Amino acid sequence: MRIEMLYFAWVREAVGISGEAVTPPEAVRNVADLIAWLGEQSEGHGRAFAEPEKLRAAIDQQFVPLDRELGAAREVAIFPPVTGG
Amino acid sequence: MRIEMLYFAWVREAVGISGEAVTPPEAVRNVADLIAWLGEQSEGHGRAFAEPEKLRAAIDQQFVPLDRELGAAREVAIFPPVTGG
Amino acid sequence: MIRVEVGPDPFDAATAAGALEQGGAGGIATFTGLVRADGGVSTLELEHYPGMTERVLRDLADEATRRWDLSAAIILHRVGPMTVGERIVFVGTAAAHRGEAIAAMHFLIDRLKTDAPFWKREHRAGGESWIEARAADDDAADRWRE
Amino acid sequence: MIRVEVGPDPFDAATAAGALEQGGAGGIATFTGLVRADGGVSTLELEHYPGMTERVLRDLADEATRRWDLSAAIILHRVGPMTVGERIVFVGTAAAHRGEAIAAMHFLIDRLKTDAPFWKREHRAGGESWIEARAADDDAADRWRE
Repeated sequence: MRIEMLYFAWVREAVGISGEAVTPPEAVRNVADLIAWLGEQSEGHGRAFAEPEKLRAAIDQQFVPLDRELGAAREVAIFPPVTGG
Repeated sequence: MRIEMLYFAWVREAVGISGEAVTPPEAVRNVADLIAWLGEQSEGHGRAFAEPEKLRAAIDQQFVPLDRELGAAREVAIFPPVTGG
Repeated sequence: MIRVEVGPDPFDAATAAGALEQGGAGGIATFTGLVRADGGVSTLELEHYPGMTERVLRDLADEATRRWDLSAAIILHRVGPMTVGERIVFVGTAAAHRGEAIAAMHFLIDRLKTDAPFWKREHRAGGESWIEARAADDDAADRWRE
Repeated sequence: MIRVEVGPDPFDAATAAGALEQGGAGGIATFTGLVRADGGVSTLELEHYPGMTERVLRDLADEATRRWDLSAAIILHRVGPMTVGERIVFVGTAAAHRGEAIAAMHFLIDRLKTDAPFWKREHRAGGESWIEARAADDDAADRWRE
């Protein structure tokens, strides 16, 4: 399954890119699995995804908890807790 | 004791003047007494002060309940409940 | 910075809001009250108790700056006749954080409604009438009594 | 009337407040957030999630107009770099009565803080750092969950 990843704030800086298309293996079922798998992709990915408890996610532009199944997700964003306003 | 009376809103309109100096008799101890006494001074006063429960008062520019003693009051204002803002 | 003004001339809410923004605050909260065309109202007339009004409003602004960490508070209130759509009142506060600015602004407009000696009269096609005080305003103001 | 704008250009809070005043409402409540010179901050940088941000803000404005009797709601949020004293966010509401306008404005800014995908980075003489989310903001937003 092909997923468009988006990274924001320090996650984006650690990974070194603002987004990428990935095709994770079948075993990657939910967002936490995806984060663990992404962490193995490069040194930058490793730094960005080392502490999942500091990360938040959105599937197709809706916030989701990290245990949410990816299902038919097309766009997944990983980022720190938001700080707008 | 000489008191500067001030009237506002429909109280002013009923009395027909915005203020007057009065010297009520000794028996007039508190604001309610003053209102009752004022009500006897003219037909307009009678209309203005007929229903004390619809009136509010200030002594020397501080809101007071109608049972407040006049004490050394110099300026007493009688008016309907306020409706600003 | 505390500023209280009561007068017959139209006031500019944007200028007041701009003044609040100049003090280095992180948050500005404002409320502006306007004349509504409520059931055919054409003109609103505001009477007040000169001297007492200004003192009450200044006392409220002082109380607000004691209760919340404000860098500024502005209260502007118009008196005399005004037409539909015109501004009656402006209350604005500035603080480091939004919670303080919003609470203080809310306090000021709620308490102004019950504590400041203003009286409103509506002019309609059918005649004119003094507006009656609302119990809901007393309840709103009571929430802020300590 | 609902208006939501997110962009890199400075926005004019006075123009937005003026638009809110045009709809015949009796009360306008606004909140403006500004860049504070907090502990030597020189520049603030706002990053966001284009597309999702606008949708979330519009959903919040829709929810506000369902929960309160509003005639208008405006949310403006700047992104990109900005300097001390500049406006980051404006939230304004218009309603017949002040209670509705103020509650809706408060709801919008509290929920924007936790629901909209924005991230702030501070630039200081000593370097730059991403601002951490505050538990107090979560608590403030939770008050509005139904």
